[in-house]
Amino acid sequence: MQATTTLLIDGLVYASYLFIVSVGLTIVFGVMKILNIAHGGFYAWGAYAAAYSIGVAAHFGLPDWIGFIMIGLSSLCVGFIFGFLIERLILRRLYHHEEVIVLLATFGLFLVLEDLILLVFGVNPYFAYQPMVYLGSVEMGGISRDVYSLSLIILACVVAFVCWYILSLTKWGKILATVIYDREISLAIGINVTTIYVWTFIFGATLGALGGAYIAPTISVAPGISIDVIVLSFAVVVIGGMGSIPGALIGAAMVGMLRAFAVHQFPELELFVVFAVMAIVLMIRPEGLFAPVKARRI
Amino acid sequence: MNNAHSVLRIRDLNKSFAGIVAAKNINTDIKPGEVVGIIGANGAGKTVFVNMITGYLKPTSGLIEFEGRNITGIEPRNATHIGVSRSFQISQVFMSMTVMNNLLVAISLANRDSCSLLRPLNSPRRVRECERVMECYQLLKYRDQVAGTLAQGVRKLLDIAMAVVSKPRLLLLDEPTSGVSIDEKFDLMDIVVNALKEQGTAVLFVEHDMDIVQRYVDRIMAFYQGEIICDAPPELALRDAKVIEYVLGFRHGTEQVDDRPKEPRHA
Amino acid sequence: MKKGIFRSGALTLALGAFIGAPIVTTSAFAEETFKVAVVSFLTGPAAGPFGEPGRHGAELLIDAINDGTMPAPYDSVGFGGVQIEGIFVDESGGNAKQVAEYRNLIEKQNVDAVIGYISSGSCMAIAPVAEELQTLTIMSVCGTPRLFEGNDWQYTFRTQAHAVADSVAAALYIRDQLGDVKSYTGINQNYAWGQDSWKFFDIAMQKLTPGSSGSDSPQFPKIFAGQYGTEISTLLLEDADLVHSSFWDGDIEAFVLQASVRGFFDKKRFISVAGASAVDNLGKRFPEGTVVGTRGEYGILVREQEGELNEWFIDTYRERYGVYPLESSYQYAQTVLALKAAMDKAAAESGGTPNEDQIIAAMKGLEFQSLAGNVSLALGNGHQAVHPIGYGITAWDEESNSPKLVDIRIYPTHCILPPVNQMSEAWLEAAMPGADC
Amino acid sequence: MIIKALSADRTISWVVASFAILAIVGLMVPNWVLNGTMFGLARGLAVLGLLVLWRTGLVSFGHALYFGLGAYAVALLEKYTGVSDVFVRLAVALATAAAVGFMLGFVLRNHRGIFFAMLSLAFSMVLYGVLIKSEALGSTDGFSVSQTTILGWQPETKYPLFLTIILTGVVAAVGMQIYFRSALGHLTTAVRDNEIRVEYLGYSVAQAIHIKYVLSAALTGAAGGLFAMALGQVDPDSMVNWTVSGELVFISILSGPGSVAAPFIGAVAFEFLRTFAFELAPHAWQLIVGGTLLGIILFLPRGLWSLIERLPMRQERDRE
Repeated sequence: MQATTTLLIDGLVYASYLFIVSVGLTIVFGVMKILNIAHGGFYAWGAYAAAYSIGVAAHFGLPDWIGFIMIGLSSLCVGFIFGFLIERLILRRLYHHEEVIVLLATFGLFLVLEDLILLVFGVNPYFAYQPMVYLGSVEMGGISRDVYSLSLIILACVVAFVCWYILSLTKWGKILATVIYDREISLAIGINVTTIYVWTFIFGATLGALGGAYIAPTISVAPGISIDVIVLSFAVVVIGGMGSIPGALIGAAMVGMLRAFAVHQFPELELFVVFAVMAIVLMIRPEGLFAPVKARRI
Repeated sequence: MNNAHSVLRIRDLNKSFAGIVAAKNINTDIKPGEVVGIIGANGAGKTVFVNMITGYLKPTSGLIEFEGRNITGIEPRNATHIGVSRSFQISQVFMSMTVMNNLLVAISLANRDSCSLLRPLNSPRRVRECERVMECYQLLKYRDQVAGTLAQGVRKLLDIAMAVVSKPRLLLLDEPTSGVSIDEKFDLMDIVVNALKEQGTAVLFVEHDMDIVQRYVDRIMAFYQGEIICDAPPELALRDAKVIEYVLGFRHGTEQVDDRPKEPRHA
Repeated sequence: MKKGIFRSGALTLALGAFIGAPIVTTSAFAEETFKVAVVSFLTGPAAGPFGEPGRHGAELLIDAINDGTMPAPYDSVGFGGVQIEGIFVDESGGNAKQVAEYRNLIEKQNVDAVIGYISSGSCMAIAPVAEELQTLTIMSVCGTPRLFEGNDWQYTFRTQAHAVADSVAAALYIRDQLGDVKSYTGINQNYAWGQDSWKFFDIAMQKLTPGSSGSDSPQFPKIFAGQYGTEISTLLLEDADLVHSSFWDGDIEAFVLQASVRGFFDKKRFISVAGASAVDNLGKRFPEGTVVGTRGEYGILVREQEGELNEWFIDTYRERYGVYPLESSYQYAQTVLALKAAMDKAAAESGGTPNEDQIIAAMKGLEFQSLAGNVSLALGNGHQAVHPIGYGITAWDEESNSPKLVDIRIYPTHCILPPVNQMSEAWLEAAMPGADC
Repeated sequence: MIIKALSADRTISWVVASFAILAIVGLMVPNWVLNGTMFGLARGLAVLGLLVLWRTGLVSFGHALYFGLGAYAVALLEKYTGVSDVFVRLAVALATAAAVGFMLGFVLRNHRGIFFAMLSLAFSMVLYGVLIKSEALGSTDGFSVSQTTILGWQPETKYPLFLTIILTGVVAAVGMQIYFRSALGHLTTAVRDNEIRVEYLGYSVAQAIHIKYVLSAALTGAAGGLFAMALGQVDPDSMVNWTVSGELVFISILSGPGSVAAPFIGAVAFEFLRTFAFELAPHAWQLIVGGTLLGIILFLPRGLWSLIERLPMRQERDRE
């Protein structure tokens, strides 16, 4: 019983983390049809910016809770600056290319973002534990948990709610739905697709940066942190269905639970299960478990 | 084998998509060398009919026999093997290859000698055959032009030429003149029909332009809501009351306005 | 000296135009200096806690010896009279990249010897290539005993005792200092070092504290995984009193931070075999009462120890880099000292500038004084070092506002390592004959 | 007769001649150049494998699977049977990759575009997940690969291995050139251009893709095996992780699809570029690679080879 509870909570925490990281990826794919490897770069930049600014805040003796503001500010800055620049300067020139070629372009971007981190932040790891320490721990299911990790679940819920709200209940959501459905039709009926793309990409980038920034206090922020993350979030997005937000939710839950189960029961299968599930889903239902099936036009 | 005189024999063919009936109790026979025109308004089930014969769609029920052999639900490539070919409403050619290479690929596949690895695609024998086809379809002057840069009419011709190199006994042409300018339409059809007459191929073609239909077909099948409402020689069919009401409407005699997209969206 | 079939003739064909220029430049080979590549992690999670301090340790000693400013017995100028030119190379990027880089160092950059290497993975991968390219290579930090057991390398040496010593010393310390451990589990990285550390620790515990029982499901996360939430949960769920870990690099710091927030260290005794760097780097965040080792007489363990060499090292290091030398600083410095001792010896014997064979001959079975203790290359046919290893318990020194180790115990070599010509695992399984400690 | 027919093809004679020159140059260069060239040519072979798929319009983002399989086949063969003969090693690497490719081909032949890329990625990450976590397969460390022997003879230098790689490269390049110009080979472009038409011409697209996939897997597996022999080490992060797949795709974009020689030129250029970049700017290496990738996609969509094609002596039809 205790083991089950622990497993569930571990899985949920990890799933929340994965959801926050991958939801931006899925939104960008849904709207712009770009499977964005550079999302990993946003994640890493978010983590570094947060760790750095939290460190600076601590250096000046500011209280620990300032860290949360730093996390928010870092993800917004990274998301807006990189999201805007990359969409405007690079992706815009690539919209007429095949999806796979754009995927490769984002791989190039990913590499560039990785090395920019080395050049800007150096090679040494950063620690930004203040927010995690600030929230302390709580007894759950017989073992103690850090509240910070549990707060990931809440953050994931907030992110999911915001996405749902924007897409379902606002004018923006309706416009987005049209753009997702057919780019040319949206252009024809006077929707400014260019603006939509910029904002979508900034939104996605901000979410990626938020994932990195929020996780930063619990890890040592070091070069290369995004290499494993990006491929895991690919798995999440692909399992749920590329472009589907509920899909990302389910995908994250599946991967999170599977991984927690594996670590507890069969540690050597930890990575294997995730990608095996990804492969199986792609074999059976390439569009993912939750993507709407589109008829192929000929 | 009492139907040996029919190339194609169709009995009680039905097709429905999620409750919408696209083909309903279709019965017909096509004789060798016969040229049959299929007419009907958009959505009448013409293309569905063609797609079923060549195996792109599987009928819900019914029988399709080709030269006495049941080909219901056959794979398109197997249909080609046994002698049923087709062209497309939107020409399906290899856009990045030259006209010559388009035809060479088609010829090598038709001759089923594509597995010979040592022989280059443009082996002298294939090239000779290819040139003969190009001459026949008046494509020689476009020989080294990339297909993507061809004018609509030429591309249509190439599309049809590629379909006939396998020397089919039955050829289905889905709107051979759609997207072709008015002046080119008759030239195109002249080339095609003359070429096919030589081979004695039975042709089934979907067409909107009644002038074309009248001029080239032996027989007309008129479709309405998935059903054949008339199956008769052109002079009779075009005077048929149902055909006039449901197919020709008041537009008979005027130019067709084709409102469908000319090009696939994502070619 | 190098084995390339090499002619600076007309290389204008095909590739020639592309790579011709550098070939000509590398042909100018200077004999006066001895070129030594120092390999350590300069990027990635291991750079801060291990790579950079290690590099600094080597750099400091090479400079001091070249200038002749070290205290006795290393006060002579140069290495056997030769100046060493150190070039510093990154160890990150995986074993395959390291092997490629190693070949490049020897064959392109004409390096005379290579020292360093922190990860056991790198060491295992490099040794066969060192043999193939016949280049003196001295490992500084890596710990897997497999390096010399079952292999008879001619060109590879290691100035650091291997994981068996760390593990046995850990078990001895637990027996002597903690006494009451009934059960234990572990979290170790999923490669040679982590796997070996746990295996030997487990056997040593069974032999030394027969009343205790080891876990059958210890955790082996991937190296540099960075997030240990789920692993911490599993460890907390286990009944074990004590958790063993051979984590090093950024992983130990991340683990300690994540675990301490969850009160892990209040519930479990924790023994960290190689985590001393984190004690300095995390300061007050590192939990007090943790058993910590430095894999030798290095770093925080000997910070208060007297002795001319040690004091000189700590002072000069702090003066130059502004921080205390960490364990890897000592380990890399120790390798430089071994090279100095061997080259001096070889120079004395040959009466001139020693060549590679003479240095290797002098290196075999070498005994030398390190910064805070003595080291002898006694195992592995004279290629593998033995030296004492100590553990202590972390505490906070209010006075100096810095961490320190208390209850330090240092175990002599015969207690923690098998005698010559015995395989570690067999020796451990036989309850460590000859080690009455 | 056959030889005469083959030598009539200009690409083939050029490829054979350049590799022959390279084999002679190999006798005269220092070891590091020999090594770099071996790594480059081995990678080039893998990229040639990707090129087969690329001409069909498919981009595999998981070819590290076959590269890694080839490399690990060599390492495990030695570990469990002690065999170190170059031909056995090469054959085992190639066969392992081809066999796995054949099985996975049944699934992958039904996928296109981004789904093909993602499914390949998933398969390669499954192998990565298995390797990284299992001690018997070396986990993160991998294995050392001992020096290669040739029919029981242990050569003193790397040159015989270099020659083997050259020979494999020549055979593969010439074989692929013959394949590409055959009717079956032109089907690659045909399938990319229009699958429906291929089906209606009477050929199974799935089968065509399957054949190409197995070919591609076999080439990449052989490449992995040769690479492991040249390097003397295998490990999951530098042979199986997704970044390796990305690197291979990067080289194929760099080289361009224009010729069977392009992958080798691209890969060798990449290898030496990397060697120098690591020395000069170790922290900006990925920046250079990533920037180049972007630049090529934006400004040189048909790769380095298109620069060669533009030379006045090679004025061929070029549609872009």
